[in-house]
Amino acid sequence: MNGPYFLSLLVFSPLLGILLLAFTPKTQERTMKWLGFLSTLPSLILSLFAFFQYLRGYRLEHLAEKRDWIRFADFPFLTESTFVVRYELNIDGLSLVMIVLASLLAALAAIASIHIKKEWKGYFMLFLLLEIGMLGVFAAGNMVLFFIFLEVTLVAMFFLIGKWGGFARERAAYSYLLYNGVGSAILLIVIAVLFARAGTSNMELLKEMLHNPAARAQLIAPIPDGLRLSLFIALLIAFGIKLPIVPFHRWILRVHVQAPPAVVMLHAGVLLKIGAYGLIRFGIGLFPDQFRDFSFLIAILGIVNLLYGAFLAFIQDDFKMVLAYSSVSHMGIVLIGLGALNEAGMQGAIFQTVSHGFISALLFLLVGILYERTNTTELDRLGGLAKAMPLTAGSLLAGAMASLGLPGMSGFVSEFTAFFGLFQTAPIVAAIGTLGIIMTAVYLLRAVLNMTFGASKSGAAQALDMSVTEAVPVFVLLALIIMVGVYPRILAEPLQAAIKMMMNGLGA
Amino acid sequence: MMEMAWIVPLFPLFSFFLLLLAGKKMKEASAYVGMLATFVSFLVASAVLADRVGGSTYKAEQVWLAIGSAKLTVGFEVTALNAWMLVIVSLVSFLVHMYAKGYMQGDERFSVFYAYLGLFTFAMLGLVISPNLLQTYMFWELVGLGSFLLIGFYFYKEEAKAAAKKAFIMTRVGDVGFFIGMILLFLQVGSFEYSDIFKAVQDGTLSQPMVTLTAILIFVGAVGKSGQFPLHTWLPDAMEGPTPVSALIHAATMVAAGVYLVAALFPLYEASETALLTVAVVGGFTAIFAASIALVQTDIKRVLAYSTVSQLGYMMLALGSGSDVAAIFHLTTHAFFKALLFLAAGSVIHAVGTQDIEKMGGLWRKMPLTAALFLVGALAISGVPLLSGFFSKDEIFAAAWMHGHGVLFWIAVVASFFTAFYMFRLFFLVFGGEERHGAKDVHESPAVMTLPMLVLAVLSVAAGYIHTPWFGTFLGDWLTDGGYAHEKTPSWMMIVAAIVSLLGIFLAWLMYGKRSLARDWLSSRAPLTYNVLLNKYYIDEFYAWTVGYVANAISRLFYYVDRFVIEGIASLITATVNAAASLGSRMQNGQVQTYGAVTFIGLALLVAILAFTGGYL
Amino acid sequence: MSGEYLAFLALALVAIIGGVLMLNLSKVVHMVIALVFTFISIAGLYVLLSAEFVAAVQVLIYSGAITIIMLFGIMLTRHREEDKEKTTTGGFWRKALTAISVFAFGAAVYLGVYQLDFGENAARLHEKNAEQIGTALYSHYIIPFEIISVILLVALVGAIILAKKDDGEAQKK
Amino acid sequence: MSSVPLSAYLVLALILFCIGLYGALTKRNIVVVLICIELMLNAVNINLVAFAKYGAHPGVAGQIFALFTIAVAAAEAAVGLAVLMALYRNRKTVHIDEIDSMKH
Repeated sequence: MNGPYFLSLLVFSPLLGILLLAFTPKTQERTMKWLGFLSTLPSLILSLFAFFQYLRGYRLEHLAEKRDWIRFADFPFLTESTFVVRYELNIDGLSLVMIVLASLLAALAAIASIHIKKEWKGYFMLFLLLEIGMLGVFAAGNMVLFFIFLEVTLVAMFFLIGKWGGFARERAAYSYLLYNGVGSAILLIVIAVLFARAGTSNMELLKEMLHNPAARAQLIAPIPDGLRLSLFIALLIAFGIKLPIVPFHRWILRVHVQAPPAVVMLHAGVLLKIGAYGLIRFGIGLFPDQFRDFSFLIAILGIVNLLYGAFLAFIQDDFKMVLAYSSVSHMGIVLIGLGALNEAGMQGAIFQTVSHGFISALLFLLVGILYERTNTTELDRLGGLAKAMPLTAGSLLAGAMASLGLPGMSGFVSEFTAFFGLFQTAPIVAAIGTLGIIMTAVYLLRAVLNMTFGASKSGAAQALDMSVTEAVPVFVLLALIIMVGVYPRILAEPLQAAIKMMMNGLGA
Repeated sequence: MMEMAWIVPLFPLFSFFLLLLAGKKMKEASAYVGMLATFVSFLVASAVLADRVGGSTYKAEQVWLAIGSAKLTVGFEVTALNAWMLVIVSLVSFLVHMYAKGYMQGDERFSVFYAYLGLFTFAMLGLVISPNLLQTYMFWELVGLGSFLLIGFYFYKEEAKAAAKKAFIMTRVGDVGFFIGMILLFLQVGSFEYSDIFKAVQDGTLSQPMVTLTAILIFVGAVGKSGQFPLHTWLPDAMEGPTPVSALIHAATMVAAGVYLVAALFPLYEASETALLTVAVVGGFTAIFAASIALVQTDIKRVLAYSTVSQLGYMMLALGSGSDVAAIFHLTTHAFFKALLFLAAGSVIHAVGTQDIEKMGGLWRKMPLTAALFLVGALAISGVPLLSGFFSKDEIFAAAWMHGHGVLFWIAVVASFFTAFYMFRLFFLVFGGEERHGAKDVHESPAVMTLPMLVLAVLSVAAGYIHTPWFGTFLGDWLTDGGYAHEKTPSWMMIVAAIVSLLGIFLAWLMYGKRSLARDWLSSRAPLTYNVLLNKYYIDEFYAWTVGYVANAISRLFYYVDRFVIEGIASLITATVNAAASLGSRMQNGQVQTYGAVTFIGLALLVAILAFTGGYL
Repeated sequence: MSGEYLAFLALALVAIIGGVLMLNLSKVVHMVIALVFTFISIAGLYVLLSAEFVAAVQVLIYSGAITIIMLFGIMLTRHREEDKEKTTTGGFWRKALTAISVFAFGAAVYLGVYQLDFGENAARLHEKNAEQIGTALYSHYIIPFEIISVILLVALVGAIILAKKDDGEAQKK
Repeated sequence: MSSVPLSAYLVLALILFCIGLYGALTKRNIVVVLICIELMLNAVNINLVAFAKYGAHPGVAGQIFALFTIAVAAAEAAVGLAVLMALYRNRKTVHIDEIDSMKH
């Protein structure tokens, strides 16, 4: 645990799987599926180990790694650490939670990948690459490294969508690449400006330099308020595309519909969360003053997301589209929590990222199982699934219930805490937002009941219920959702320190 | 025993999990699991009640979630009200479990049914021992889930699907009110605990407008769950569920949760005259409104459903009139006789295979026991003297009168007349007259079904005597810790009540028993009124045309915004890039000199900029 | 005004006039001839700059060899109806834009160089100039020198191969 | 001792370079374009030789580089002309704007 390579091992352990896969013959389907799944396990075990050690009081600072990597300038008048990009990994409670989420969902998505029909070799290699990217994003200790890992996920996702997706997969993949490419470009500009002016991209140091008057002297060039404001807005847009915030949400629809369900599990479950994570880490971490000024706007954006997604989900004909808009809607709750600008809101936002990770992964897992059997996810063509596939239908219903915030499941805790936070700062806005709670129930029940209840429709009548392999991830996810819902402290406690620090930054 | 009260809800929960996992294999044995679980719950609950009678309130809790400095707790509390509700819920639940064994015999999802019942019972028991609003809210929603699952039990029926969806969504609308009210209260008081809230109300920490606002918001939740106007439409539709479910959830327990909630928060309501008045008006209006619809319905369960709505209106009226004791009293008696009526109706449906009362008749001879039990229930609900309904209703009349709600009092009296009339209309149509159900072999239900009905019948008769002006107001004294001062009601009131209910019965007998009055008296004379009543005042249609239409319109609007405006802007950007690209490719004319010129112009520009901005130092 | 100044001014004037004429004459052969003046005056300038050897090479290679090659090139291609055709490419705008940017470039560079003076003067450069060059070339710059010779060889071979008629083509004709 | 200043040579080179550049970018005849390029190379040579005498580190290196440039220019002229011949044989033209087969 206290080895200096713990985090590197955690992040790069899927690399072993990629190597092994490279030497596996193309035709050995079973071997490759097993390899793909098994390669996700080391990071899962390591992250769970770290998680429970942390719960028992282990200090995560001991895990930090730091090595010189790229030195941009070597002037005698600059200090040793200026204009150096280090390979540095470190985590706190927040990133630990996200890492556990990512490694867990990766393992489950690997199981769900049994439905992949072709070119398993390339698929699993990219899949594991995607996992490295996701883990790296959350473990990165500086912005450059963060960006590099972010781009790794982008590339891996692009190919995963473009090659293994549905009928319109190329368009979806390009859509994904374009939107996220623009987002990344904006992010890169922000990183470049900060790096050029501060001489470092380490998040901790940056935070110090931006806020501590004593450390401000270390800046290479001053960062005036106007520039800070523009940097913050740029960050908001960059992560707003990833999250997505409403006008930038069109790409996620295509990705949700076209990408293979196992990949969407990771996409909706983890990749969207990078937006939230980035907003918290950089938006609040580096620019708390600007964030405070914008908090009301962010809350409004959250409400817009929530309602807009909900109303649109209400009239979709395809269950995948319903879920896509539901993702938009649920990310609104993250924004609501962040916009609340208090501990409750912050906690709600983080809870929502985790909870939505579980729930959307569960729902897409089920979509994958359904699609495998019925070849459609259109609401009009499905019906009465509860008869032929009671387990699947029941899990679908349970997933919908979790998603609409039924107490005892994780969705409620996050929804409640986020709204609880917003009611403290902006009661009227929050009251409007509660309309979203009703609409969520309306659209989810409409969609799920259409599929599971009613008379059996053709195609669904003879479908077999889920197999044991498929059931395992379903029940693991359900168990996690209920566990967080019943005993939220398991999530709240690791986050406490991180939230407190952020609130200190916000001056609240 | 009181510190063990938390264990009461766990038995049904255990039954739920057990049946969910192993129900397929247990088949009929599932019933025994469920029955055993609820019976043990009932025993423990009784012990808790016995303990509470002599003791004082017990409360235990622990931190559930810390949000900053605020600590949210979960736990349990045994107050007089809670202990009382525990017993009622577990008792009715046990009886329904028993009854369902006969009723659901042969259903292929038998064990699932029992699992759901277990879940519901767990949630309901959890609800009544919650010490704070948050926990109440959580169980409140879980109760809704149980109700939803059971209404949709016959999932392959389109009606069941629609009803389940409607039930969930309509109650959710109310829940949002509860949600907001709860959070607002916390922000003012700093705690979800009932005791802290009451303290704040007494201290005046809570400003008067805030009290009114939160009280009314929470009442919205109660309106949703208890099927009060205007959120009542789900409750009659909920009758799509199996009949035992209607008895347990949509008559005796869950729908009473709204009443329970208001009663549990009663000090809050007492502090605001406006909130009380709102509760009273909504209750009174619902009472007569639903009763009038029940007059003309032809589905046996729907009649009972509207009757439930109406009776819940009575309870709300009682609360609004400042008498929580009367409300709880009526809740208790209503739980017994309405459960009885539903079970009896279920017995009839089970035998005849239809719910249409036009197709029934003369069952008195075929099912004497069921008929007799139904009669007891009908007499009790009609408020015939000496049965439980008489006493509890009388208490409500008194409360309304003494609180100065003259109009509401008379409305309640008229509703009482309606109640007697529609109940006996039902009775005479179903059990009297000649047989109309064709050749189907109709026989009495098995003992496993009649036994619970018998118990309920006894309770329907006897429950009234725990709180009467004649023998003593035991319930009231106990619920208020001896501080109950029975208001001296005018003696004419009791007589009026008795006469009104007897009049209703008499009229029903004239119309449907003796047939000296034409049955189509109303439909022929006032077809408009009749149609309005038959179509439930067109409330459903109204919602479909307003709320449904608006929601759809907004969705469509957003759809077009999404499809054309946002996507349009995105396309515009890509089109611009494309245009720029094709312009650029036309510049690609293959002429080396052009390339050179462009390159050089660019260089010159850069050099010039550098030079003229002082780039040479 | 020393003699050196006068010489510089005269040579520079001739060079520039040669260049301008080159731009404005209409016959290609005249253009080449105009440029020969420029080359020769540049050789004169080299002498002023104490680079006698370079000046000699300039006369030999530019005024001699390259000019001759160019004339051969002109002779071997067809240039009959030149007088009627336009001699420049592109439209008015492109030419104007090019001219403007050439001026801008010139001005910008002029800003940089018009006062440039390092104050140094290699006084000994003219003493045994060829010997100095030879010594440096065969000692310090020997490798570039060899590489240059290879380049010349490659250019020789390449030019022959390029200019030779294709076999297939020759047979067809 | 007053001699011709460095900047005079540089300005002269600049003018010649500009003339060559303008010609290279606008002339239609490939031969003329080649000649213009030679002129630009010459302008550079003037600079080199001038710096050899008046530069920051005066010395014979500048002249040697001028020689190298001349050598390369000679090679370039030869190859360029060879290319011109080949082109002319195939396309029957020496006009640069008619040679655009590299179009997109």
